[in-house]
Amino acid sequence: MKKLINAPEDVLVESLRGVSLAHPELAVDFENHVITRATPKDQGKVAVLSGGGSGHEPLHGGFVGVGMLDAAVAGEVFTSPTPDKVQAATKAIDRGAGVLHIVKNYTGDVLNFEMAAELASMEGIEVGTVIVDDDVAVQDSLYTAGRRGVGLTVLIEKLVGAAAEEGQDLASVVELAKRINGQGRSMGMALTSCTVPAAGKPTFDLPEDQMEIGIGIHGEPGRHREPLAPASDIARQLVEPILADLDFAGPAIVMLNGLGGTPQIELYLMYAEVAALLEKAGVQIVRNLVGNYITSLDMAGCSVTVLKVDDELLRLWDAPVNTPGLRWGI
Amino acid sequence: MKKLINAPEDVLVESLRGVSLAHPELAVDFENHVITRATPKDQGKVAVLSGGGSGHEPLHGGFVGVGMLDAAVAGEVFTSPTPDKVQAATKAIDRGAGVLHIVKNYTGDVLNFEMAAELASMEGIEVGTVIVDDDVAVQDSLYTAGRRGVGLTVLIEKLVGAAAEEGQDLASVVELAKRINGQGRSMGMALTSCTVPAAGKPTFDLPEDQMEIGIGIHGEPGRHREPLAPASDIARQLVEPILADLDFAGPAIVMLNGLGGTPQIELYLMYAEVAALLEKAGVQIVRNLVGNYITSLDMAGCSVTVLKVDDELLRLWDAPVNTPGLRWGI
Amino acid sequence: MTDTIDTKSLLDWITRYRDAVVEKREWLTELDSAIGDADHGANMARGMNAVAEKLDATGAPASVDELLKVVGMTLVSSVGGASGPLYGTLFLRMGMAAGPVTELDAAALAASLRAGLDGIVARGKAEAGDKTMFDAMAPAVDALDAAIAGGAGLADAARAAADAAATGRDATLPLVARKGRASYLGERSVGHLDPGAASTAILFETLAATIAS
Amino acid sequence: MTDTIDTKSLLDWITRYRDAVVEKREWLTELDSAIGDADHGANMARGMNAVAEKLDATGAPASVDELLKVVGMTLVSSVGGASGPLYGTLFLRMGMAAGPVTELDAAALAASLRAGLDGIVARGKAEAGDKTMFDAMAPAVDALDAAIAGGAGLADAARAAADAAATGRDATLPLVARKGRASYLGERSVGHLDPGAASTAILFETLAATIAS
Ligand SMILES: Nc1ncnc2c1ncn2[C@@H]1O[C@H](COP(=O)(O)OP(=O)(O)O)[C@@H](O)[C@H]1O
Ligand SMILES: Nc1ncnc2c1ncn2[C@@H]1O[C@H](COP(=O)(O)OP(=O)(O)O)[C@@H](O)[C@H]1O
Ligand SMILES: [Mg+2]
Ligand SMILES: [Mg+2]
Ligand SMILES: [Mg+2]
Ligand SMILES: [Mg+2]
Repeated sequence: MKKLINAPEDVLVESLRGVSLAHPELAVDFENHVITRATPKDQGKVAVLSGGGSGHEPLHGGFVGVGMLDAAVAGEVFTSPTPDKVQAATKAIDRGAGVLHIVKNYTGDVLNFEMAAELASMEGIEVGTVIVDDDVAVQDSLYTAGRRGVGLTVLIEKLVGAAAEEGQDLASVVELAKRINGQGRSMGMALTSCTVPAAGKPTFDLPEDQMEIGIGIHGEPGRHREPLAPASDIARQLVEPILADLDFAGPAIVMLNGLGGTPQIELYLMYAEVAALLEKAGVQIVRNLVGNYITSLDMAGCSVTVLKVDDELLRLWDAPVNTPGLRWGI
Repeated sequence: MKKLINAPEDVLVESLRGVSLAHPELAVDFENHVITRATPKDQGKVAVLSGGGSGHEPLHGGFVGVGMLDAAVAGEVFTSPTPDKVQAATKAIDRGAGVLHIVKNYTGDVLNFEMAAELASMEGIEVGTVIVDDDVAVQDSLYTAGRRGVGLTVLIEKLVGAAAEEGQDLASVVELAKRINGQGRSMGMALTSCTVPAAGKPTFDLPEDQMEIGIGIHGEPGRHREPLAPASDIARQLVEPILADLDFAGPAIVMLNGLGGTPQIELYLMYAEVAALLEKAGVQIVRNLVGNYITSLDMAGCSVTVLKVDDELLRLWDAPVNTPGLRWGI
Repeated sequence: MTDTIDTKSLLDWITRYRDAVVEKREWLTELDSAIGDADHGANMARGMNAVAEKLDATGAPASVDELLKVVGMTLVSSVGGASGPLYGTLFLRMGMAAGPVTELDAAALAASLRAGLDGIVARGKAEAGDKTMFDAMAPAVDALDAAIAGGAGLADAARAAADAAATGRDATLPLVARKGRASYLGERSVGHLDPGAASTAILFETLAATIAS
Repeated sequence: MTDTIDTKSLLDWITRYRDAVVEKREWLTELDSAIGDADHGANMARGMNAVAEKLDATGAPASVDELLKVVGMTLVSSVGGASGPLYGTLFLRMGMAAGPVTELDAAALAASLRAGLDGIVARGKAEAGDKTMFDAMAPAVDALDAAIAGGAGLADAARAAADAAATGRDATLPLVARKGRASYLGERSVGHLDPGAASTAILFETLAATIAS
């Protein structure tokens, strides 16, 4: 395992130490592994919290700041944070108007955040929850834990963060989050496995001439494995299932996301392929992100997220945001 | 070779296509492989240009925009652009006040930019040049081509871009660039080789238990190879040669840069190690960057850049910048 | 060996379970690598080590419900992932059902475990055959009930439960996962043991061993 | 075979050189992998292919200086890296020295090459023993001069130059690089041929072959 780390068990806290040193505008609670804004938002505004296993940086800690999250709770690598820590963060950021939990749809995340919400409401904090499940690689059926939450999480955090910042109440913010979740979809692929520090070796073997289509962000297996293909073919395999799942004709925000080990030159190349396919299908890309936003440690590969937008969502997207991972208008 | 590409020979142009589609605020000249601002700066201001081989993204194209570069010229992967293309870009961005060329110190870059400057001055465009040579891994002596230009390039592009934006004349901007170059140093290391698309295989072999200290950004060999070590030890090996080369006591800007294949969680962890060592040596880190800014394709590893600053440089650093790779205050 | 299990023995059980999951952590993680995300061993070891540390630091409570509550709360706040809330809920509900006593007879132990199992179902919505820890735990609790109804002593009942848990674990091999991370695999989950069922079988095995000793 | 080289023969030389670097591109890149950045073969092949395309598209100029200028300009604008400006300068200066003629005799060819070599030195500041293309080119031009001074015909002089270039290339093996990318390696550059010296030896070998044919 080749990583810039000391002991595997210290990765989370030592990385948080770097976050804390690099970003004076953020505050880090090392006991609970929580990143908050150093200056809380005004009393009376809904606070927005997200969290999950670590290893997906900049998600979620890199999206804490004005216009986006109020707190991010970091679990161990690929392991949901525990309810007490989510509850501590919830309490820390509540400004009297309730707290939205943005939860990616994995059994562990859902259960831990559910318990945290129970704990918070026992203390009189109103909690709303949105479960993000945008990954079309997994069938949403009675026979699975449902679709996984992946790239759309980034877009929801931005849009809902903007709505909370402008003072929308908890019910509206929850409704907005659910609406966005309903109109966005993602699909990813891997060229290589990731290596979990504690495991010390790649989670799966992917031969030099193979790729995995429909990969999750924890090295979970995808839809299938097949021979390495040109970017144009990969783009097609990512875009088609998204378009098959939902009609995206019209304006959309598109994210071409890197999984951590893929350089920007390749991401731009992929974006060109994906954008061309989407435009051909009548999707009008009005905003985009190309880069590493929700990663899977050192995995090489990428994912595509498409979100149908209207003027209201576009306005929220363009609203100022100032976080380590996304910043504009400020 | 596992890459999100089509044919190796098309990587540069196809990636530029993605840049062009993703960034309406930029304009791409596909014939000359030049990225410029879609809206040029005001007449009478110095224009700032940089460029070099591709594969270091976001450098340089990702730093084109208000407050930073006016143009970036992209060569083939790891190969300096040719003089005619640099000259075309120079001509395109000149606003009557001359153009600064920011050139990394490699024989190829130096020679091609030198010829470009000759061509430009034949057309009556005033060109100033700064050669960036901050890499302490290489001895600057009569017996080498001099120190390589690496991480400091990013900082120079930001600071000098701000000075040009506020209307400083070419002589001042050149002098400023040279002054900054004199007071910044970098050092890098690699966990893995990079793979040049046209070569199709890793440039060098680095066994699973070895790392290369003092690597360049083109997969050039470093100072030496040694067994993989903990982050704290790696940090020491990067920081010590920098401090040995120049007295950095006092305020500084520090960049902990990823080489393309190393995830953010590791970069923050390394930043914590590096910051602790620097602070102990009396360096007061007043600003920082932690992320992928000047990469080496898919290489895993990192580099440290330290720049001594005064109030004037700090003011220029904090000035608004709006580029794909660096953005604040706008 | 008596026909009740007191707080001290429950503590012994917890300790044995800790030792066993720490010893078998790599196997549990191997199982989770095949159909999950390669952390079940690490999760359970981290959780049970936290439980042991907690009990060491604060001393073991004297009453059954307090002890089980500490175990449950510590698991909830140290494991994360799916298994943290589920195992945590098991112990929390067991404690609530047991009440402020210092020992449990066979029937009370069975009722307590039944309550814990119900808690897991309430949280995770697993049904029989979904290829989860439920598929080892439900047969174990059923076997405990049946043995007691048939007049068996605590030791024999616990042994029956452990055997049923092991059988239930093995029966997950051919199942298609329908809950948790393994469900993403669909048919590809066939042919692998469920890691949570495996850790549950260990839980009942150590219970039987504790009572037998 | 005459004792001058005309534009048509120069074009033949250029074509032979293109064919040879394309054929040997992998070897040149191998050499550059060891002490550089693994692109010298790709650079030279890209450049000479561009030259061939350019001459195909626009037709070869009739005068020596125009032909060499097109070659030089095309190399400058298609290669990049260190070798682009250096080889480009070689041909540009050769053309300037040759002037608007349609053939060169031995002395004129030697003078033209000398001017090109001087141009390379003016650009790259290489000295003898720095382990660069200079170390193959300077002995070749010297040998050409010496052969002519000794009364040799063009063919024999060109052959002497090619042999001297090859000897110069081989002599770069034990040198420590002091210019270009290989200089970063210091002592570690010893034991490897310089890629630019290797492509220069090919340049003179194809010149000799052209004149001999
Ligand atoms: N909904 C559920 N109900 C009951 N048990 C479940 C459920 N989801 C998952 N599990 C159990 O949890 C185990 C996985 O635990 P673990 O690996 O620690 O958590 P995670 O899946 O979050 O990584 C599975 O093997 C399964 O037995
Ligand atoms: N200053 C110099 N003077 C003469 N030749 C040089 C100089 N620097 C480099 N070279 C030559 O250039 C060759 C490398 O060319 P190439 O690999 O195409 O460019 P780059 O080094 O930019 O990748 C070297 O082998 C050497 O012969
Ligand atoms: Mg997990
Ligand atoms: Mg090169
Ligand atoms: Mg797991
Ligand atoms: Mg080279």
